[in-house]
Amino acid sequence: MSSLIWLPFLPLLGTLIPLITARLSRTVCALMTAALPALTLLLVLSHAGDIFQGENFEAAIPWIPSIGLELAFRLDGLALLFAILILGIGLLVILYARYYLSAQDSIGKFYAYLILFMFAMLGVVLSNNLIQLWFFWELTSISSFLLISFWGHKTDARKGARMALTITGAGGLALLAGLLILGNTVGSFNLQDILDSGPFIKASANYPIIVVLILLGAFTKSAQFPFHFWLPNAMAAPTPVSAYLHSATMVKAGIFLMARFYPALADTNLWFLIVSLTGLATFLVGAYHALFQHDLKGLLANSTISHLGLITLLLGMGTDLAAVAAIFHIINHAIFKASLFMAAGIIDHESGSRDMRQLNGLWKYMPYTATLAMVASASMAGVPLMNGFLSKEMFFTETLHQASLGSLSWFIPVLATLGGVFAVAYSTRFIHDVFFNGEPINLPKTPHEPPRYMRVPVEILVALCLLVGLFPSLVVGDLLFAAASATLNGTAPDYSLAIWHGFNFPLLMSIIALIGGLFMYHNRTHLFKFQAKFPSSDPKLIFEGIVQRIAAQASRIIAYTENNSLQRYIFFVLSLSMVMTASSLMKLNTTTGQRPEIPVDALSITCAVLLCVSAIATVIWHRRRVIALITLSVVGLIVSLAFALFSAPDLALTQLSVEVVTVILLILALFFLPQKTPKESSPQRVVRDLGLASLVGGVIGTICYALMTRPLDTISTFFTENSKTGGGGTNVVNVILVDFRGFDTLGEITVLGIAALGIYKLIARMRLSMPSADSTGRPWSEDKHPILLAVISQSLLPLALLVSAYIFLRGHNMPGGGFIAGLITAVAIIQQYIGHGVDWIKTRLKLDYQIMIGAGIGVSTLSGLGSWVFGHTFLSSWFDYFYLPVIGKFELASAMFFDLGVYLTVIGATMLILANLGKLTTSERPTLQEHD
Amino acid sequence: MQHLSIFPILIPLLFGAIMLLPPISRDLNSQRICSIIGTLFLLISSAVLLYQISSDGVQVYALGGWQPPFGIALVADRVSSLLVLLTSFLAFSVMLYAIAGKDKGGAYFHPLFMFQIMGINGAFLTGDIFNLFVFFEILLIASYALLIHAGGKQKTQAAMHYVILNLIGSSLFLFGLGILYGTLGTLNMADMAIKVGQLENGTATLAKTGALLLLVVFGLKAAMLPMHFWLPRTYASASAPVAALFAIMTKVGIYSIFRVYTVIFGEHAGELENIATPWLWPLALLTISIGSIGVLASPSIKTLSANLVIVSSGSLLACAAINTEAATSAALYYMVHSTLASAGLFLLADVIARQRGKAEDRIVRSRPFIQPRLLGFAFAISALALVGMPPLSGFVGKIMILQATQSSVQTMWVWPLILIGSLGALITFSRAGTTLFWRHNGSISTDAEPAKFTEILSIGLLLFASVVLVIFGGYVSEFTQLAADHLHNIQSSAYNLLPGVTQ
Amino acid sequence: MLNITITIVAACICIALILNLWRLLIGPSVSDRILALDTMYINAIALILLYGMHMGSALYFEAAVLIAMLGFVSTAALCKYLLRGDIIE
Amino acid sequence: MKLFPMPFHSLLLFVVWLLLNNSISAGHIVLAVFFAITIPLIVTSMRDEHPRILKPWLAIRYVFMVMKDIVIANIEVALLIVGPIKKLKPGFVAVPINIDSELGITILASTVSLTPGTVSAEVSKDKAWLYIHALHLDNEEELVESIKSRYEAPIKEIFGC
Amino acid sequence: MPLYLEIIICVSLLIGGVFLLIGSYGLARLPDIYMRLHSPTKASTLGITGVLIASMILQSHLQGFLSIKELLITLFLLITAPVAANMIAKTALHYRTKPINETQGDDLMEAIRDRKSPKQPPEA
Amino acid sequence: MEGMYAFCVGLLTACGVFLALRGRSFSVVVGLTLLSYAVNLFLFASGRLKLDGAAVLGESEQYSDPLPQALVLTAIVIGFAMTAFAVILAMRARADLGNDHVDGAIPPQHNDTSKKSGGSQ
Ligand code: NA
Ligand code: NA
Repeated sequence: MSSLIWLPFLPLLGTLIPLITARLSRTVCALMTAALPALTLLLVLSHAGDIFQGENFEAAIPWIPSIGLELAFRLDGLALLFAILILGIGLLVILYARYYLSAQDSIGKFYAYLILFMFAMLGVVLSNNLIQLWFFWELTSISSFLLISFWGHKTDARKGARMALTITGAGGLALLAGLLILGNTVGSFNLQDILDSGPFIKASANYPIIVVLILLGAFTKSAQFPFHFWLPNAMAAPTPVSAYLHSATMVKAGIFLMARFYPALADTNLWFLIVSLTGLATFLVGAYHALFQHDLKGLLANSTISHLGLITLLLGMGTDLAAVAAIFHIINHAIFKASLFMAAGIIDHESGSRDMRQLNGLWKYMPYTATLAMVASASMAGVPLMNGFLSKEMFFTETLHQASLGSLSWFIPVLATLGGVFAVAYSTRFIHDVFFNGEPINLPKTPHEPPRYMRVPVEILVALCLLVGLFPSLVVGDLLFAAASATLNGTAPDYSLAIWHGFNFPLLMSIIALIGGLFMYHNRTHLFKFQAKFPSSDPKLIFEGIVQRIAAQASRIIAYTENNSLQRYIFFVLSLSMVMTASSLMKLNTTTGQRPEIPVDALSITCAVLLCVSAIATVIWHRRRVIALITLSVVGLIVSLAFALFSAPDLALTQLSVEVVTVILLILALFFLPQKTPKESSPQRVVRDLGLASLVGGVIGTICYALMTRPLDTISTFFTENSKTGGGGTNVVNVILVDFRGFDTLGEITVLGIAALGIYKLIARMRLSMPSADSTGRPWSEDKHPILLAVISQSLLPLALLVSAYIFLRGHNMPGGGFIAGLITAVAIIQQYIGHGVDWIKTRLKLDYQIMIGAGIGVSTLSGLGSWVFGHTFLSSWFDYFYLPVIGKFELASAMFFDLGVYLTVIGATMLILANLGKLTTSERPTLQEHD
Repeated sequence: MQHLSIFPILIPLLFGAIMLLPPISRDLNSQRICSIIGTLFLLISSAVLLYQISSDGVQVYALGGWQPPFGIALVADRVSSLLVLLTSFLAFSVMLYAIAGKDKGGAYFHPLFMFQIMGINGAFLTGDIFNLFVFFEILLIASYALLIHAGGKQKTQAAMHYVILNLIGSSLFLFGLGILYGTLGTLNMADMAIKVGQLENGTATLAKTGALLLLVVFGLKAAMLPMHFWLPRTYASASAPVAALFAIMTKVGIYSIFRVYTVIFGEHAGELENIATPWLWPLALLTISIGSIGVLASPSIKTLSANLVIVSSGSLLACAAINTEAATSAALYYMVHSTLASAGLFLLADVIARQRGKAEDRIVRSRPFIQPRLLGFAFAISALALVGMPPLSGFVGKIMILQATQSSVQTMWVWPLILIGSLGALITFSRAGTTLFWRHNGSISTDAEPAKFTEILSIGLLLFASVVLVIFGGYVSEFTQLAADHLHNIQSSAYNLLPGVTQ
Repeated sequence: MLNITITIVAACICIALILNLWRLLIGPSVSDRILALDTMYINAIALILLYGMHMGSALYFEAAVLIAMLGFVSTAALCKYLLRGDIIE
Repeated sequence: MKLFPMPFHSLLLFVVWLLLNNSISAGHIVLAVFFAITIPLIVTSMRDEHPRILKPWLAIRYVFMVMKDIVIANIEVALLIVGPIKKLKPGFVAVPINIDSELGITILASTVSLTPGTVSAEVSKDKAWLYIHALHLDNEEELVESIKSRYEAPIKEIFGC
Repeated sequence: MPLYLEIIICVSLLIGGVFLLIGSYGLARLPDIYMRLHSPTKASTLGITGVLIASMILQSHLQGFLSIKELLITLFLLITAPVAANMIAKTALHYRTKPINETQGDDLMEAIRDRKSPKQPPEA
Repeated sequence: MEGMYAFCVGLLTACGVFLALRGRSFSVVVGLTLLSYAVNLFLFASGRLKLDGAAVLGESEQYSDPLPQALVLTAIVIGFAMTAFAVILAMRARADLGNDHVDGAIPPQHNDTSKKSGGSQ
């Protein structure tokens, strides 16, 4: 039945209507807004007949199978009941809100939120899929947050909304967990499957956790003790919201959930203990608190809590009749509580206050409203002939019938009666304290009757209170039966909706409640004094306090861990890596492998000594920066020698040229950084760092040794075999670089280019003060450009360029290549900068280094793209031998163009960095006169 | 088209290079046009690639015509092409934001942006582990340069930590690579997967140390505890489009973990089977925890988003630790979702900051907004997405992760952490939202700038993606499921990726 | 004979390098250390040439050229730093 | 623009290229010519004006003389170093010079550094004095005189300045 | 290899090695920076030339044709060594590094440092 | 030889790490440079050591593994780019933050903190 799919979405379509029509008159807006819910209600009702016959409607389309989510709806008795409540009361609230909201309030926004909520709520009750149920469940939390915080400029509204969202959100997460476990246990997320596997679920080991998690969801939503405190604080919402959410719909979602899963989860001891006792506690706590509220809505909110507890208690009992009673009370409570909230809203609206200490004797000003309120209130108190009486009577009956607590079972009816006493007392207070009890005190407005149509919703609801109270079977009999049957996943038991069952215990309990309640109200001053002895605690403040304390604690943890100390961060990274590697390295039995080792000779020992001593010297002298640089250069030199020694001439060349540029960069930096490093590491810190450093060094050294002494079979023979034939070069390393793995090289020059761009950005806005003296406080020499250096630098340039051309051209066959050539050229140009300075160069050398980078990367890429023309993949190389008269045979290869790109990029990048760095200081620098 | 799988790398590279050349390099407007065209091309080609992959299967692109394992090969499979498409979409959306003005304040924004994309796409596509290192470095160096874009003390300071930590990371990466090459003798990941199963005793132990070093490196990129410290400051201080682009950077680390530890050191690795799991598991959980604590402690929206990135990293690492098809599928979905959602929030935070005067994006009372409804709506949407509440994509990802846990031990740890983490995010977002949008003093700030059209479009695109991910969640999760299946079975079919060797 | 000579000369250069290191370590002035480094470059050139002779290979010549060229740049830059602080001004 | 702005350099480059490649094949001669032309063209803008070599033969003779001196100087210095240090009498000497061009001064200073026991330490601002340090200074005037006659005079003659 | 060639190579190598050693020995032994400057600039230059000549001859022999590219290194060193020495001397003077007491003309040092003519009295 | 080589690599690593753990940017950069030397040597060694085996066809009889050499070349270049960036960033940090501490602020003197932490331990 596909129309069912559309059922909840009809109101959703309607969320836009109020936003669009809000600019028209408020009445038009309200009417237009009401149209779709009304249509939906009609659609729902059109199915009522069939459902009363025992039929269920289901429809589903697949959505996200991997999480068990299906778009699945079901319309059965329980869903029907709730749908009618949601849509019916929703329509009344739309009408009511039209008058309640002031001109400043954005009615369009309000209706939009309201309809959104209606959609979410319909989704919950119509769901036939667990995940989908949760989906809509969470939507109700969100939309109710928006509604509660409708007056967001008020602190109470913000805090109340946040609290509601937090509590219900937390419950929602628990619910999700519960539903997922439930679904996984049953193997299906289809609701019907779940309902049909009740015995299986109850027998499963997961049952307790499922029950607890799902109930957490239900209890938080339905404001059950001890999560009840959010509800009174949600009263910061506009009253139509309270009338809707906090009487008939959202708070009933938890109840709905328990009813929905009743066949699957209920009727076990665990269920009874948790649900009934929670319900009972909630029932009493709510009733007790209701009496002491001075705020009208506060009273109603607590009374709602109490009634929700009552329903929960019924659902917990696990008997079929109790379930029927619960369903019946859901209906009745929705009707009388919605009307009471609306009445309270009218009083607030027309008198400007909700404080019962100010509100007195309103009967004189608004007798009609007072009458309506009195009827509804009587229903809340459980006065005979009202609907509330009927279900309360059933409740008392059920409390008498249960025996799960064994010999302590008598507790329940006694406490139920006590709750009834309180209910009568606070209902009486609602009437007497507001409409009688003397004259109003300091009301902001003179009270009067509300506009005609604002009263209509109340009238309808109050009429229903009476109608249901007088003709229960006629008015709600079918609906109740269908809903109860659906709840029980079968057929509801026989029950009687008669007004009069004769004199019996439940009636006695009602009478005790009535008399006791009136008595209690009469002597309320004593009770109030008693209550005043307890320190009043605002749950809102406590809640905010807890949240803030959590946040503060979190901040403290974060401040402690993220203490912005790089040293610590590095320490962690290295420690972690050492813990990981060292732990697995310990399983290595022998470090030495089978591969024969090369004998040691004096030359290599000398190099090793040089390397080690200068490395250690670098560490020891790291605070004397220039000297550290000199020793660092030695290390670099020896590393290059090592590469040369172990048959890697290309590496030696590269390392040498990179080394020089690095040192030049470091020297440049040295000038702008402080000239000295203070001694600031504590001895403990030094020891700690030395420990870690030795560990890292030891581990790396060990691994290195273990690797080198083990034989290895690599893919490299392929490269030596194909270097000449496939790549056209005899220098295998270079052929790998520009051909076999040219893509790496393309990436590498890109890195270099990007680094240059990044450095340019760093330099662009750098404002550095230049030191006027060196580390010893000595003023700098006045000789900017020593003659010899200047002249010799010039002479070296052409030679250096020639060498770089040489290195470039031979690269493919002999050690060399574009990168080294580029660095040599760059160093030669740098030498000119050192010898002559920036100004001198600026007028003589007009190279745009940025273009060189772009062109270099471009040339390399294009040389790779060329192969596409021939249908080969990117970077496929091409080479051939040509013959020219006079010159003879020579080779041309695409790799050369690739290398040319490398060459250009390297020069561009290096020069972009160094030349710009040089420009930093071309302006005048402070001079210090020497004092001796 | 045969070259399609290299387009996601070449397009940004060429566009980046072109933007360094005159006349485009001289004019910001033409760079903007160039960037938009470039990212649009990228988006289209990535989408076509994804389509092609899902109909024709894996594409191996042998660069230079050298068959793997000898040459470098790009491997475009469902996983990589999905992430490339994600990157491309992110790039396009973020670029829309950037061209509204955030690309000013420093040179080379556009080329750097392109190079960054190139690095990310390359890292996703490459099938060669050393090439992965190269692309890591490309994306890192580009991110360094982008991080300091528009200048400022915080940026410099954050960059200092970020750069140095990553330099250490790169060193460890090379150590790890050296060990792996020194034991396996090859660099192609499929080839490594084959060879790793043949290792014995000492050599296997050595290879393990290399693999674990790589785990540290990837963990550092992925902000795995205790290496996450750099992230909040770095992301919070970066300029908005950069931070939004960074949303995918941690995912590169995660992706590499998935690649390396399911493909190479996965179920068929003999002695080295699933070596990462014992480490990943506790660290992932701790990462979720510290991220959630960070979320609760966040003083500003940008920090909040940054901490959410940590949480998502933790969740993804947990998936990697679970190491099943379902978990990988969940991770892929979650990756797409969290990248887009957090990118959206980073951008939104910038718009918010610009309208609130001195309060910027801090969660304190401030002047009212010029565009309260628009921003409020966008904020609510991104909050829902990031908290993981319906109706936005976060909840799907979250449920997929929860459903992916296998044993009761896993469930016992992951579920509470993820759910409590969500609650923390919910609390923080509700505090932030109510404070930002409802607690006002004074009048609208005089220097407040309204969000420009392309900025709104950009944020809108990113957030709308979240909706699309839910509406078409069935298709997406089916795709991620297939992708995950493929990833977990590469090792057994590695020879298919190696035309250069015979079995 | 050649091999023995090469060994002797290599020993000479090794001792020379150690002596350079000695000077580099004890200084006392920075100029001394720079001088030591510069001398080390020269010895390194000799060492590389010698190694090439030993191996009978011409592949190492370029490394020697590069040290000759670049070592000077490095020395000059260090001295310039000591004199002027700023080497590219 | 002249084809050979720096003829001496062009020649040098031509020779060095062939030297580097150890080849006088046609291909390399073409390349050598190519570089001998292009590199000076590139570099010429990066040069200050320097005096031309007016007497090339004298220059060649000078080079050989210096080379001979270098060998002698080295042996002398080596003996001084190995010998008893206490006997060394180092000293600073100011040599008055009379060369206008910077190139000339540089060549003189370099020569001085390369030859007998002397190192050029500094050139005075007014370029009238070359300060040298001698490892073993027996007779100051003699040293100054020998530098002036043996090196400065030919340099002045070669460059005509 | 013909014996005469081998002898020439060995001799020049030995000369080179000895001079390199002496150069470095002087560097380590001589008492002040100004004196130390002499030894690498001279002895080492000759030493390296010896090695280069040996290398030239040997490589020419091995390659089968005249290989004199080592001359390039000599050229570089001859050009750069004096400048390097000059620069180092300048730094030593700049830092007012003390020469040994026996040094003659050390009254010139201030003038040298400030690049003045020797007759000018130093400024106050 | 392998043992000595490995020792040198380990020592360089240790020195690099120690310096990288210092507080001033210059020391850290020097440390990273040392570390990158170690890394390059290590990576190079993964192809095993070989004397007289330059991977130039026709120049030797047995070739050393050319692949790690190519990798090291790439690593050197990338390392250079990264170091350069770090150096300039250090300068920029000095310019922006007024000091050269890697954390952008000079931590309070150790004497104070040690007393405090000493008390709490
Ligand atoms: Na009253
Ligand atoms: Na400068």
